[in-house]
Amino acid sequence: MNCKIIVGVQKTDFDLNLEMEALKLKTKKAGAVVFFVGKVRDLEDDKLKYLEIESFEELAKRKIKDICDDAATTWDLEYILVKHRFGRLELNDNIVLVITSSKHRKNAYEASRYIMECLKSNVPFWKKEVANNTQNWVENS
Amino acid sequence: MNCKIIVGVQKTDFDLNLEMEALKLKTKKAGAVVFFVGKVRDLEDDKLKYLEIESFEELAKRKIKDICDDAATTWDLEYILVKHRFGRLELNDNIVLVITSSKHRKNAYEASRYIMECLKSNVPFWKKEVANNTQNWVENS
Amino acid sequence: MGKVKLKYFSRVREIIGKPSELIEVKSKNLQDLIEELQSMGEQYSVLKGEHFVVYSAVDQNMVTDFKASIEGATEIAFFPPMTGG
Amino acid sequence: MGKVKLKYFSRVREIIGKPSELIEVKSKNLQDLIEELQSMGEQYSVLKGEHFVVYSAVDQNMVTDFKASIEGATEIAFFPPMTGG
Repeated sequence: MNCKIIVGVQKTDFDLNLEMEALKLKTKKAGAVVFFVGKVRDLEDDKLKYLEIESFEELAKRKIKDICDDAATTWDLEYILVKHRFGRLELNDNIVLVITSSKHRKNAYEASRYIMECLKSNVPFWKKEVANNTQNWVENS
Repeated sequence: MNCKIIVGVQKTDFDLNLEMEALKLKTKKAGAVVFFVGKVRDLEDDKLKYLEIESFEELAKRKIKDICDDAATTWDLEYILVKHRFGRLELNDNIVLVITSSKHRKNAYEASRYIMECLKSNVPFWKKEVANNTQNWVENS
Repeated sequence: MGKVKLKYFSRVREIIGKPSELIEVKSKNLQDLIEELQSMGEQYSVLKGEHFVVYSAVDQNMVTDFKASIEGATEIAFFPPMTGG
Repeated sequence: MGKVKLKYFSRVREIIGKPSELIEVKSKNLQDLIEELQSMGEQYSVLKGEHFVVYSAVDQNMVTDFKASIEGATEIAFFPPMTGG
């Protein structure tokens, strides 16, 4: 297993171009790169004011690292990056970035989906949607 | 179906940050964005000098548009962008960018994979790998 | 046992009314600890997980068996189901 | 029929030795056209698809039936399996 793994739990936003440049320095044999970006979306029937993400930072970092290690063992990957934000985020702000890179695209896609599934329910972040008339903690999806 | 579709067949490179900004103007209700980037990778047993991509431009554009229309009918998507480059590309240069965005991530992932499958064999591009000691037209993968 | 830092997140934090506290713990497992806390105030009954599932992490390891020992622990966290991504 | 623009791509282009040409076509379908071209030079036999599959697009519509009419066409392209993405 020769997969570079990068994990971040942070307030700051991502720069997709910079992440791509950093990746390219490490993945000359990889032809496929999958980026997943989760972003703040508007509600169906109310107007979102903002999203508040609470995190248990140290544990979140460790859990994400474990998930990446699992993925790197399961699929033939060259590079995994997971950065998850917390704090107050506005409509359309980025929440999470998952990058997976592999020689062939199948592995990058499958690993990306796996990591996202795990992030949804196994990593200590909690989202609260604050809208015009409502305010509620998001349930799992 | 209310999916924005953007297609490009071009020599120039992509700017991931700019594409993300453009997408956000159109997808306030979408929480998931999947970017697939195909890039020039090095060969296993020879040193790649460059990749030459030939295209039948007008037909390629039409075929890509058809594929995007199919995807937009099959999955609930807010946004599809496909940009495919041609001409001489160096190691690690971007070849293709596919962006799909949806309310929930499943649709974005599945549509991205479908579009990539179609691009591999149904759109008139041809890749030639020019290496130190070899030179050959890529076979389908 | 000595002083333990208790951490609460999300709905658990809101109900208990603080993000963390340092307390002198007598109990030797989580189940007993929850009883012990409840004697300090009714708000701690949220930890019993009757309204929504409550998870715990002892020194940053997720614990599923609430009867497992917490002796020597320095940090115990309680939180509802996670909703990241 | 009148003048038709023929286009060749990738290996087909390399074997025929040019990317395109404008020629006076007498044939009424692709099969006949390939015979007609072959009489102009042996390199055109690549179009028969014996070494690798050759696809054709008539006025930018992919054609699978090489006996279908090409009357009125203004552009006919020939190319090997596509390898995009």
